[in-house]
Amino acid sequence: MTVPIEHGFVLVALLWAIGLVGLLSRKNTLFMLMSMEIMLNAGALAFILAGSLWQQADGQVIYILILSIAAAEVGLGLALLIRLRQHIGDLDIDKLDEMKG
Amino acid sequence: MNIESGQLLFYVSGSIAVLASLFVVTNKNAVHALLYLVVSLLALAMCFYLLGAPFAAALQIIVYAGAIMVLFVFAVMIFNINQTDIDREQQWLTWQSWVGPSLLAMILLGEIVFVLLSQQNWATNPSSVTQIELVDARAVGSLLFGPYLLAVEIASFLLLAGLVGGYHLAKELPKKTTTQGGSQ
Amino acid sequence: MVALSFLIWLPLIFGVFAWISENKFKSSGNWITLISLSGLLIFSIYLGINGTSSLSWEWFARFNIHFALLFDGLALLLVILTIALAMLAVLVSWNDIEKHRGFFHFNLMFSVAGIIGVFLAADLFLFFLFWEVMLLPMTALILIWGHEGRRYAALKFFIFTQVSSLLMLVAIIALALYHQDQTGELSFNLGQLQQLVIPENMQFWLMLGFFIAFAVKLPMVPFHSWLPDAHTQAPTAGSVLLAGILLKTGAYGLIRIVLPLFPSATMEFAPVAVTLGVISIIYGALMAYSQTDFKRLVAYSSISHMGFVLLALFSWHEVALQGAILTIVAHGISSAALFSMAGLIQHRIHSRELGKMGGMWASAPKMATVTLIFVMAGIGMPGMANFNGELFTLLGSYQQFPVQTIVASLGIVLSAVYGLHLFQRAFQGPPNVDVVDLHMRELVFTSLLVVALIYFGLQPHIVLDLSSETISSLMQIAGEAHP
Amino acid sequence: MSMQELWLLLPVLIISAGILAVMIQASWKRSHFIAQGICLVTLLLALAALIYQYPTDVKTITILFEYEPIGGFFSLLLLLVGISVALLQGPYMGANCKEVAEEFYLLLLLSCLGAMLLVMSRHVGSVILSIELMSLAMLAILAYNRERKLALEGAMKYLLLSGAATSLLLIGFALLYASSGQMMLVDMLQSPMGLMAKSGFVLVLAGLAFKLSLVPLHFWTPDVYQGAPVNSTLLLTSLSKAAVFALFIKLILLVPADFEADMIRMLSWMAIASMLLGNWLALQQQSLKRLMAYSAIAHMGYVLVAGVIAMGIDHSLVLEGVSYYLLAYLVASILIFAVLTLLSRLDDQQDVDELPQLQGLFWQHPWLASIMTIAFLSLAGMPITIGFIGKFYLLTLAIKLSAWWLVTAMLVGSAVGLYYYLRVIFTLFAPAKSDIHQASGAYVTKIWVGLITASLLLLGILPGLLGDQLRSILAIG
Repeated sequence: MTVPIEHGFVLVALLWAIGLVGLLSRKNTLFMLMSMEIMLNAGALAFILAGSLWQQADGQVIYILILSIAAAEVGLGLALLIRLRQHIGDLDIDKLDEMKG
Repeated sequence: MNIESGQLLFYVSGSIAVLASLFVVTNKNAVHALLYLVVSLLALAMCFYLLGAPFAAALQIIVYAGAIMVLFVFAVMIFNINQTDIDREQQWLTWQSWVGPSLLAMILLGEIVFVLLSQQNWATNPSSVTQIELVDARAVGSLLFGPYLLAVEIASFLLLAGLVGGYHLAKELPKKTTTQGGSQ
Repeated sequence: MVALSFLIWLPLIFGVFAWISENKFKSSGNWITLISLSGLLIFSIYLGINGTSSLSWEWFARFNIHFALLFDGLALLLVILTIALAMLAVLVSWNDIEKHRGFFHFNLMFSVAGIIGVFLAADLFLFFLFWEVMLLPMTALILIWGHEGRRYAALKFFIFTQVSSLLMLVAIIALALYHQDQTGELSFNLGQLQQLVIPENMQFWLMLGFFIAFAVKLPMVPFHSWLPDAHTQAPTAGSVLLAGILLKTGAYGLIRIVLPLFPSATMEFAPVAVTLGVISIIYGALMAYSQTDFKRLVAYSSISHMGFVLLALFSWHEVALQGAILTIVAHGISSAALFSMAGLIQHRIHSRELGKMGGMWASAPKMATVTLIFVMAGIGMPGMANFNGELFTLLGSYQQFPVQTIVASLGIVLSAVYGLHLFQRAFQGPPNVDVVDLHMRELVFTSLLVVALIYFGLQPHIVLDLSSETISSLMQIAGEAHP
Repeated sequence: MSMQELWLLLPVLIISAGILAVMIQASWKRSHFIAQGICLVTLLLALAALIYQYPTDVKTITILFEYEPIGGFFSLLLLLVGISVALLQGPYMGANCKEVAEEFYLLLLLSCLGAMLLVMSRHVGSVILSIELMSLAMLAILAYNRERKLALEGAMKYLLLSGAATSLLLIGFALLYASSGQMMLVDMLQSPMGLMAKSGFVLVLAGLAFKLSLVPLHFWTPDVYQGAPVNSTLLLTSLSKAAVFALFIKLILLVPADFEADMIRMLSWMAIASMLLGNWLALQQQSLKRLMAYSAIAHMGYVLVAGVIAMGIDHSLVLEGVSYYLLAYLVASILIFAVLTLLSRLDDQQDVDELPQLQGLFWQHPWLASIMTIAFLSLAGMPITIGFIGKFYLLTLAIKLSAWWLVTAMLVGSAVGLYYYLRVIFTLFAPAKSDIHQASGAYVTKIWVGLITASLLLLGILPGLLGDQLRSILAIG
């Protein structure tokens, strides 16, 4: 099978952009966390792509490492969410936002 | 495997991933969004497989779509997101709130696509088409526990950090609090 | 010569000592500072008698920076002036300072150390270091013990001088790097840098960097606006130090660095600088006349007098240079004297407004007499120190810039107007307030000041002898620049 | 992996052992004192090990790490920060704090581990892992007091945005990998670069610039700084900045020649924008933490100047300048936050942070106020402090290269910076208000803070002590 590597990276870019839009436009922190997951996933895909381009296992190794990063981030993020939920009652980032930008 | 069909499959699953991600971002209901996220991850797993990375594909399904998503589901259960949350989110999801970020992302996307499709991209590997060959779990494993051994150790510390941090943040506050934090 | 560096360390050490001791025994700080300053005075004169001495220690080898000091006649003159005026500052604020007296003495001694450092430094890096360091205690003096608008005044004072000195830092580094280009070695040593032949264009920009820093300190007219605030808001001791010595560091920098390092650039720049000097003279005098605040009036008169120094220095004429140095010394004494009178009056009537004074001759004749003498000195009465300075300045610069000099001489007339105006408003007319006359301590130091003013007025050659070496070397440089 | 390589990892191994020790201790008997003790002993042992086997040339440890003099110097700085934070946490938590203490030291050690590994990294895998280890452990520290809403909020912001930055970093590295087939930083950047690889490199730098809070990726900084407990802010402003900058400069120095001009242009603008914007926005801040956040943006801009110059000329002075400046910045930050920490309590809803709360501090706590004054003067670059020498290095570099734009931006930035630093100092010396500030601190903490202050002054007054040696410490030609 052949896939032009550019097309693969277009997919990465699309996913990353969708994630960014979600991160910037959603108000609910849970959705922002999901958007961030999509972005990290785009990064993971990029390494798989590059790895398969060079026929090396290194890409997949990095993928596994990214997996552990994502797991740790999600764990921390959700823990924070639980704590925030207790403080505020819901997850609206605007209610969080009492600090001036 | 037929070359044409493999390529076709890649595009199809890629599109599914993109569509599902779009639904994640635009959905009002957290549980629905999560389901779409799982679909997106699964579609990517398919892509991994087609790119000759079956081990990564398996991990994507087991760890990502499985374990990490379960975390999310638990969180959603704890939050018990109700109709008022959904209604409020609905108010926010007017088109105005999308214009700015979407425009921004479109510009970025345009730039990246332009870069990708323009000439003289690859300096060392002029053939920009890849002949996919399988890189199996054995190769990954021997690399991971060979030269990358230290990375595995660090990853374990990373997970430890996630664990300790998550534990500390999520556990109950000590009982003897007199002034309630947050006050709302 | 190791002893030379003691001139810098000792004030610091005694300052700390006074701080600690004041906290234990009230008003012991006054005595410690006073005695240690007189010790320093004797010590510096002792060092000075043996002629020029110098010292150079390796300090920051990576950049070839040395802890280099040079103690020649000019430095001796200014160090003596510094210490003497610091003693005046202590005497005049003997009972003035109510809070944090120990810390006050520490700051006073700290600034003395910094100022002496500026006068002694023979390495530009070191010079810059002291230049900045002397700011800190002076700012603290204004900020903590100043009058009502002290915060604003201290901020303005600090930022004006700091920002301008950043330009000087750039010029210093550029100069050192140019030395490296030419000789392969970085150097911040003044003596070595004087050997450099710097191309015209570059000389101009480097000179400008230094000039702005010194012009702000001097102060020259577009950069003067910090001075009235700082002088007015500072406590009396601070005003004495500011007007008496700190302004002179600007003039000193011009003499020590700008003129010898960039002779041809300064000669080209001279018409501009001289014109600005003349503008300062006239502007300062006019502004002084329109003030109703005693200290503010004296502050503006300082701008006017320092304009003479600028005029003299950029004339590149031997007589004018002598006049500049005479003016530096004379103005140091007379303005410090006037500020201490302002302090004494404010201590008595809690105001600096001329409107609230008036007719004080009746209740305080001694004070009135002394003030009259100081005012006379300030307006350049013959026989007093200032007269010589201004006369020499005008004589010398007339040879080079006749038009500007004629305009500048108007400044003398104006100074008579505002000086007498000051005296009249404060001491003559119907008695407005009753004040206590000078008592013993005050009488002693004011009469010492009177003696000094008259002595230097009649015997200017002491000052001239001490500075002759510097002036002749400057004239030699001038001759080489325009053979 | 040979024994030789393991031996070179000794400082890192010591910290790992310390992490395990704290965990075991916490499961056996909960005690703040013991946990702090273990943490300090660990960091001091690591410091001793680092000094003992200080590298004199580059040694590689598997494909992932390398041990080299500049990295060694940065590791020293990181350990210094770690020790300071560990010492300050004791008084900050106080005797009867509601919050548990052990996890803090665990997370602190983890984030020090991440930072030290990051400095040693020479491979994509180790870079992303260690940078995340450092950030995630730090994230939990930022939200350590779970009762402070602002802290949780700041941490959430940091998590989301730094996740986005990490994804940028990942895609950038993937692009570089795709175009070169190499994962080692050196090989990756020294193989010929196409447009793809170049954009990948820019993405990587953008991801790192986010962590360094360089303009235009600085926007998260003030909120996160203000929200976090003050001791955690110290960690964020010193540890992560120093470690990430070590990587940043490593990457910059590897830029291939044909890409240099573009990079210099891009980074110059970033540096200028950071210096000007950071200082400008700091002007009106009432909160010291926000002020320090903007000042951090500005100072990262200053250090970037050296980075830009490093590409322009191949000169050893650059690395010396960067090291000295970062040292100066870290020391001053440690001291400022140390004073705030000693005045604050983790238990309270808020730290002592607003300017009015510090009014007249000098008359109540002369030592604390003096330390803070000296630290701010150092940040402002006044002589006789280490900050001046740092600035002197950078100015010398910029003038040497005739980078007049950078010089001008540095001067304008310094002038503006002077104003707001001075504003803080003036507040400290203003007449005291009636409320008394509580201050506390064990003797060890006081002695440590005193030592750092002394070194700030000593290295400012006798810059040769370090400056003359730096060349050989960093082992540059």
